[in-house]
Amino acid sequence: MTTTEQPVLEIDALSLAFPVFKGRIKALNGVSLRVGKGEIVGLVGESGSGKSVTAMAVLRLLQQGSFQVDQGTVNLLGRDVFSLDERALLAMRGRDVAMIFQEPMTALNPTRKVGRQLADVIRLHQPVGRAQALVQAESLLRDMYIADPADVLNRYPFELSGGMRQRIMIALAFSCNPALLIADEPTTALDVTVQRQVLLLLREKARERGTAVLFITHDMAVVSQFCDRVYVMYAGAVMEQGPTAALISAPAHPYTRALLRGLPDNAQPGQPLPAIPGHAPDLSALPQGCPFRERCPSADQQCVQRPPLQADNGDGRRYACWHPCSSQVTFMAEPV
Amino acid sequence: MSWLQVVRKRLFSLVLVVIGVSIITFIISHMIPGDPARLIAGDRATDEIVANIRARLGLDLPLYQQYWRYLSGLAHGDLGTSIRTTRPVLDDIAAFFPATLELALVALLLATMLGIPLGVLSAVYRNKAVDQVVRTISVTGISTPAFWLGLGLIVLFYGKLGWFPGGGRLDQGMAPPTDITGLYLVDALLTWNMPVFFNAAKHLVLPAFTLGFVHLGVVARQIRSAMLEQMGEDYVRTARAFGLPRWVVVFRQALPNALIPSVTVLGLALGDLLYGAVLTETVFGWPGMGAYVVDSIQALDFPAVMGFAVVVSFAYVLLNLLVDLLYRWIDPRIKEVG
Amino acid sequence: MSNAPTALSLDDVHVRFPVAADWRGRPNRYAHALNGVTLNVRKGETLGIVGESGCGKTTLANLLMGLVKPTRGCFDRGGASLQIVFQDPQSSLDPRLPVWKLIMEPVMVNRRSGSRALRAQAAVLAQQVGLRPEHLDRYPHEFSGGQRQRIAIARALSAEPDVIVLDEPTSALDISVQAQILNLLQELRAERLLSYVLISHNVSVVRHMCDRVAVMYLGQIVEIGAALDVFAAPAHPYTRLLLESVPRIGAPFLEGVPQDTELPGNRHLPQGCFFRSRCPLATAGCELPQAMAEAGDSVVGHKCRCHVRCKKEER
Amino acid sequence: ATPQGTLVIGKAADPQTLDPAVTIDNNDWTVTYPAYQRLMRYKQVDGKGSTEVEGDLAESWTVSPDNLTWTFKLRPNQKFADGTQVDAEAVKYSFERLLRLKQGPSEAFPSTLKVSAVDPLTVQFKLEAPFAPFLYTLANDGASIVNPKAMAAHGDEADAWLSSHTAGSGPYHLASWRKGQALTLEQNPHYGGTKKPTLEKVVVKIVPEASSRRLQLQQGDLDIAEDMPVDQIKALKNAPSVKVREFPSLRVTYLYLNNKTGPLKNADLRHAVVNAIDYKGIIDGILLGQAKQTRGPIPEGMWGYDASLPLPKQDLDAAKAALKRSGVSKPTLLLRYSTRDPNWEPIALTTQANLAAIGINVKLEKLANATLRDNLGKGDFDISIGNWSPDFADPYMFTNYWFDSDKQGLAGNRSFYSNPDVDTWLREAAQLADQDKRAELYTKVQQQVVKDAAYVYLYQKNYQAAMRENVKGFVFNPMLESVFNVADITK
Amino acid sequence: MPEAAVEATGAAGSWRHTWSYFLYQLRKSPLAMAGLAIIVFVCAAVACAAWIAPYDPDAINLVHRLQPPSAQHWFGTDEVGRDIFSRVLWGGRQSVGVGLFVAFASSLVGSIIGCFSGVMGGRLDSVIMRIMDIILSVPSLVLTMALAAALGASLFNAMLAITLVRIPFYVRLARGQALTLREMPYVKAAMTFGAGRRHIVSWHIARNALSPLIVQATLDIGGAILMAAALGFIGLGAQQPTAEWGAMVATGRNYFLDQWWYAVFPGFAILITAAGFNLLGDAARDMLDPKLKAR
Ligand SMILES: Nc1ncnc2c1ncn2[C@@H]1O[C@H](COP(=O)(O)OP(=O)(O)OP(=O)(O)O)[C@@H](O)[C@H]1O
Ligand SMILES: Nc1ncnc2c1ncn2[C@@H]1O[C@H](COP(=O)(O)OP(=O)(O)OP(=O)(O)O)[C@@H](O)[C@H]1O
Ligand SMILES: [Mg+2]
Ligand SMILES: [Mg+2]
Repeated sequence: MTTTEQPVLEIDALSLAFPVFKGRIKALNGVSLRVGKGEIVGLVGESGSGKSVTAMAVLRLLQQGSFQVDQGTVNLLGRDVFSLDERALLAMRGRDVAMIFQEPMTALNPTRKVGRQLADVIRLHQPVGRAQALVQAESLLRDMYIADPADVLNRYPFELSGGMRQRIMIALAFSCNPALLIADEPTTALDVTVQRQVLLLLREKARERGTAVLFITHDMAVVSQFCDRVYVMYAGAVMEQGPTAALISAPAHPYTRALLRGLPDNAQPGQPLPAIPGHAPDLSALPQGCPFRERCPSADQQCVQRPPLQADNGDGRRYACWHPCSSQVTFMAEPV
Repeated sequence: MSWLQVVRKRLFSLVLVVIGVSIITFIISHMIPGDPARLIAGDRATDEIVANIRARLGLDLPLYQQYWRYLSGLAHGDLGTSIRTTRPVLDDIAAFFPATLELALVALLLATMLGIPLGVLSAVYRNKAVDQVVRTISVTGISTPAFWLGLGLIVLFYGKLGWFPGGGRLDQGMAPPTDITGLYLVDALLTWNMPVFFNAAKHLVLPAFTLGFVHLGVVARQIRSAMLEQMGEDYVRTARAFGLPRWVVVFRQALPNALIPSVTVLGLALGDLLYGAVLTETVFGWPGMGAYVVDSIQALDFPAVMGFAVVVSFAYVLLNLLVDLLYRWIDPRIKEVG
Repeated sequence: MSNAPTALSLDDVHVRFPVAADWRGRPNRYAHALNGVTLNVRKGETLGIVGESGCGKTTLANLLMGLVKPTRGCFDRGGASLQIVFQDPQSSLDPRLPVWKLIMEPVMVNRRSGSRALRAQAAVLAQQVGLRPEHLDRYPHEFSGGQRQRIAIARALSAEPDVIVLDEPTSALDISVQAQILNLLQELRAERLLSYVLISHNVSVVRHMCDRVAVMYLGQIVEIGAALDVFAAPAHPYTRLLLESVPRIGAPFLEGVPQDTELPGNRHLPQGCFFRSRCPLATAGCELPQAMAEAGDSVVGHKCRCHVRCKKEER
Repeated sequence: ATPQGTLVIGKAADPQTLDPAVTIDNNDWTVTYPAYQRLMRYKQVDGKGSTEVEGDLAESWTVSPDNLTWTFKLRPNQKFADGTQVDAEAVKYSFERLLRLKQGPSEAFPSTLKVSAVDPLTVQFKLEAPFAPFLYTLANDGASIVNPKAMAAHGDEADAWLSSHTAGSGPYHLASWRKGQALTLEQNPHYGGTKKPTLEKVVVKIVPEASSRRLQLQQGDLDIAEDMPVDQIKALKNAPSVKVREFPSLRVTYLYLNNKTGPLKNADLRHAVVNAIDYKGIIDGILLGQAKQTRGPIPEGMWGYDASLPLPKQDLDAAKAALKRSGVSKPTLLLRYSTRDPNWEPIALTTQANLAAIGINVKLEKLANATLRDNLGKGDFDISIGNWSPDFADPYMFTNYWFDSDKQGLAGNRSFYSNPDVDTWLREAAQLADQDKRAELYTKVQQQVVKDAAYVYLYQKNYQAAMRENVKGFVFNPMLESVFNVADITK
Repeated sequence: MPEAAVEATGAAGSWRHTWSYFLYQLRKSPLAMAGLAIIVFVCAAVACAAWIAPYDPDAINLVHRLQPPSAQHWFGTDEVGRDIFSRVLWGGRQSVGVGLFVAFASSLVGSIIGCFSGVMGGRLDSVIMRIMDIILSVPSLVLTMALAAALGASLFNAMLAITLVRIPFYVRLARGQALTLREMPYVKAAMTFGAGRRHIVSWHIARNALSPLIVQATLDIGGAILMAAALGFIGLGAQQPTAEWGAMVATGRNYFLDQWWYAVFPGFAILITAAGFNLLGDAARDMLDPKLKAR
């Protein structure tokens, strides 16, 4: 991965909060992230760590007035998202950047036929007539390995299975050949057998068209099999980043490490799992310094100071920790 | 369920409701103290005359027999004879109903045409000045006593300004249009009688506004909350994420879906309008069922009151059926259930 | 373990739900949620049940808890007392009750003893599941998901059950909390000699926790056996497909051609083997209903529902 | 503005029924009276209505010496609206129908009345007992002559049909009735009366709100506004192009005191009430002076009126004294009323306040009119308010009805007054033909009942009609409130 | 659901929490504040009528009838010379009282029936619901009028009539709540403990169904005031000399052309009061409805 090239997406030290009843929820606390051209980047983290907020911030989809940006910038294809005007932003959405969401059930308009929804988006960004748009939509669906696209176009979303709906969302996303696709937990609601098919599809199409993907999930295993590079988030901040294989096989941040060790896949059946004590911090009352401090086995005085996202030597990895783990932990899958 | 089954189920419950309504109104109207026979007979009537009248009306029979007579009449579409006017109740209602219906429909039209955009605006600009203004209007509508508003409008627009007529459905000397539906506006259009159309429309303005204003509040409130709900849905986020402009999202995506739950509410509200007309009618001297039923209650005219209740309940259930069918038609999801 | 006494047994249990009715309200279409489940739960064991969405796992749990009645077949509780922990800790706790009442609810339903004694008991339970005494008077919304699940577990424990049914106990939780809860469950089982019926679609969790597993497909158990045997050598083609699809850390990148996969519906049950339409091994004989039989690897207690993969038994 | 040749009368409510044998309501008579003719009619004297009667359909009549047989000669060439001749059979038919239906109006006629057609233009009535006011009752709306042919055309439905149509020989007939909106009367082309009416059409427009009626009158959308409250009248008096006409009427307003049950059984307590009422305040304050105080039961303008009776007036000392005499301490009286007449409520409030001043507590109860009637009939009240206007021009209406112990209750004696002497005098007067002798008896009756404080006599209200200035020829007849002599009116 | 989201709905938790959340929301919404201010103002004025009112509301004075508003009579006088300002103040007791009573009584009775029906289910449930359907399909104003007429004209009877007519709404609402709650996992859980209906209703359903019912009741107060006024307007309601807003407007309408103040002031009082309760109810509903929560 060359870093000299202009990245598709670059988020720099983004901090963002939601003012609510009794205080502010600091959802993002200095997130920095970049997605290069054609790259598949994973964003993992536990629930509430700010993954979706990051994604939504990129497209400025958060409800206006409900949030405050404290600092940082989002740079999309070389343009500053927060200073774009409404029209330019609308033009970018869907054409340059597409997004798919977790719940395929609700992400499509329940009372509009699939074909019309696809045509709506196609016509929005391309100067074609409705009939032409429907033809495009049909071939798009065929591309997504949907057996009977003409029939599917004529159906309502609720008449389709979850996997099918997610394929349609993917078709929608690729309809204008975007440079970046943000996929917010696209397979969490799906069954494993279906998930596998959807992931295969997503990967194939992204590679085929050179689309960069920001893939959000909380499933480490999916990341390990799907992404080129990975960012690990915790409490609204990036804890660690790096190429997938390296990061998974030798996590530097205690949090990443603990997370991986706590997975039942990596443990002896029946034996206690090395769990992380405690629970995620309250975002409206974040402690000083490293947010993981209170649950970290190697925390000490220095951790009251917030660690910067520092570079490791050479292999493109960075982590935000004063006391990174050095030892190599190898996670191996048992043979099936 | 196919729509045929829905219809069948509804018709079945229609019978139940009509019987139930007739029982309730029968009991209540017979609880009202006072002797209608004496009322007809007049001040100085002798007991003999009163007894004679009572016998003619069947009021001397035991209650259950009276009810049975009523019910068997009902089965033949006979609502009995009005005590007060000595005419068949059905005829009386047929004479008054179109006026009420016309008023209610125009008010409904007014309320929805204004209420929907207001509700949408209010939802889109939630908690902004627009929202506050719309909500103030809608709360004022809901909280205004219709009879009071009507009085004020008459004094202002008829008494002081003379812009609108002060009552009735048509000017004196203007012949009503050929009776096709009983709705003057529709009949005038059908017979292409423009002077009558405009005159009837002019007469409708004040009462329809009075009635519609209250309803407007209900509509705007309902649309606002349905819109807010829809705008929070994921598909709206999807639409925005793919670059659909805000107003396209609002009107093409969210509004149709917000209308679906609102249809039920608004359909039921038409029922409310029908009897909400009662007060408005008294104020405007609108020749509808409102004044008729108020007078009937005061005169202990049981058959008339019961007839009114039965007819309106009937209309109400029928309306519900229509709303149900409409609902199935506009919401593709319904068909899937089952 | 394999010869421990039976705590619960189900014999050819069917459950169907009416989903549509005619105008007189008589049901005329059904969802066939369970279609002949035969199962034993032994004392002290952890039985895992895996399967994809809609295959009837929750229905099975509800059946065990007596929330639904079998439409056919019989279910023998054999005197064991059961408790359940639900998937979503948020909605399985009444938001308007304080923690100690939540925990003691199963007891208070049946017995009116002094609230002080109950509170004391609640404090003990809370401590066992890792809650602090000052939590007792708080309300569920003040807790994190993991803590709520602890409350739910404490509640299940308060009635001192023999068997706890765990319906996806960790799938609403974060990975970092999942481990805590799984550990807690393990500890409690050791302490209290409990049996668990662990229902999950997460194969790793089942593999980690269970002695035996049953794989469900469309309301039937298609394979059952000791966890090691089933995971190491899945017999039924469906089990294989399932295990292959599970993403795993350290495994190579996904490969293959995406296909249009459809899960079967349960409104109209297929003829013969339920898996036939998706099965790579489908051959003649699959159009007949399949019976459970010893799997081909001759391990005791490893059975599956596939005539291709089973030892031919003379019937 | 209203069209030339059309008179538009604004009324508060639709008629209930137009069947003259059924209606007892002046509100209905507005339509029925001009649509039918009767044997007798009220006279006009010097352009003023009078309570005396003259022949209408009857050209002449004779009565047998025993006052039992009345024979009428009909005027020839009188025709119903469909052109049919009015003959003796029609008269017979109408009266037999009236007596057969036995509805309210039949009450004015002896139930044993026999009618026979002697020849086409001669009709004979036979009474079983002498009935002094008989001739007068024939001018009553109930005595309208109905077209038997028109009725026959509707077979079994005839009675129902007649409730919304007219079948008479009067100057006008009902052309259309839009319920709740308007009734249109058109000229009877065959009308055989002496004077041809000039108005082509009479429209009775239903405008329930008094203020709307007033506005419409002011704007010229109505020619006559009926049934206006005093305050609106007062305002209309200053309105341009509107003329308010006032006439002394025979409609009296009075309080019923329950003589039979409850605290007011005690005559002294009744006297206390009579003396406590602020008569002047009621007339000036509530009626704005548009009424005349009455002295006793028979109002001024009706023969038999006794000008020598003292005018009742508020005398709190006398009232307190009477209260003391009664020996009742702190009585509580139930005053029931309805809002049939808008003045009743203020009167009730005034009464309550007046009686409170002498230490009598009054509880007010406003009822639906129908319910109030029921209570009146049962004597279930202490005080109530009523209006009374005569059906025929005879003091009988005010005396026999009010005081005969046979007529207790709704029939007329609403105070449940009972005095054997008074009964004797009243019954004697009803049988006599000699008016002077009757007047004498009625004076005796009046003096006695005032002494007994049977009722509280309040006032006779002026009849007020507000009309456009260009409406000419209106003559008010005290017997015919709400009836307009449309045949004579021009505009 | 992450904690923050729970907090944002305020739908869960202790009453104290709900209350403080309510106040927080109130402060954010000017309309809700206006509603609260109106209610406080009206209630205070009405409660202190005895001290504020310059005249005896029932004292008649035929000489000073129908006086326009002036320094002596702020709102003028009526047709028997009573002070309208005093009568509006005292009349509020009836009107506001009716509103509160009706909302309280109908929601209480309706919820009990509804919960019962929903929890029992089966035959009984369908019978109850059928009856409610029937009552609902009778025109409510007519039913109220007829009932009030049948019971006899008095404010109490009018109140009773309105209450009776409104009960089915609450039955439906409460039954819906009961049915929803019955499906909640925590109720399912209670069933697995062998909990009986009594336990389930008293522990889970009653507590959780309360908030939406309270919101509905608040919204209804305004409606009940209007309904009572309408009855007073038709002449079924408070008895003279007791002041009541609707009846005042009814009498006042006879004088509307020349003595506008007679009908205007009591009518305005109805409007303002009903609006106050509607605004507050709206605010309460908005914040309790999780579907409307900020996203
Ligand atoms: N509109 C909002 N108002 C208030 N708080 C919000 C809002 N949106 C998100 N948050 C809060 O911001 C934090 C981060 O939320 P986010 O949705 O990004 O989490 P996530 O990492 O996507 O979690 P999950 O895996 O559950 O989707 C959470 O604590 C959430 O409650
Ligand atoms: N009450 C019910 N009425 C109708 N159908 C039902 C009902 N409960 C369950 N079902 C149906 O039964 C089938 C099995 O449902 P169940 O909830 O047991 O699946 P599951 O395996 O728990 O799925 P998941 O993994 O999604 O929780 C589903 O198809 C569902 O639609
Ligand atoms: Mg998320
Ligand atoms: Mg489940």
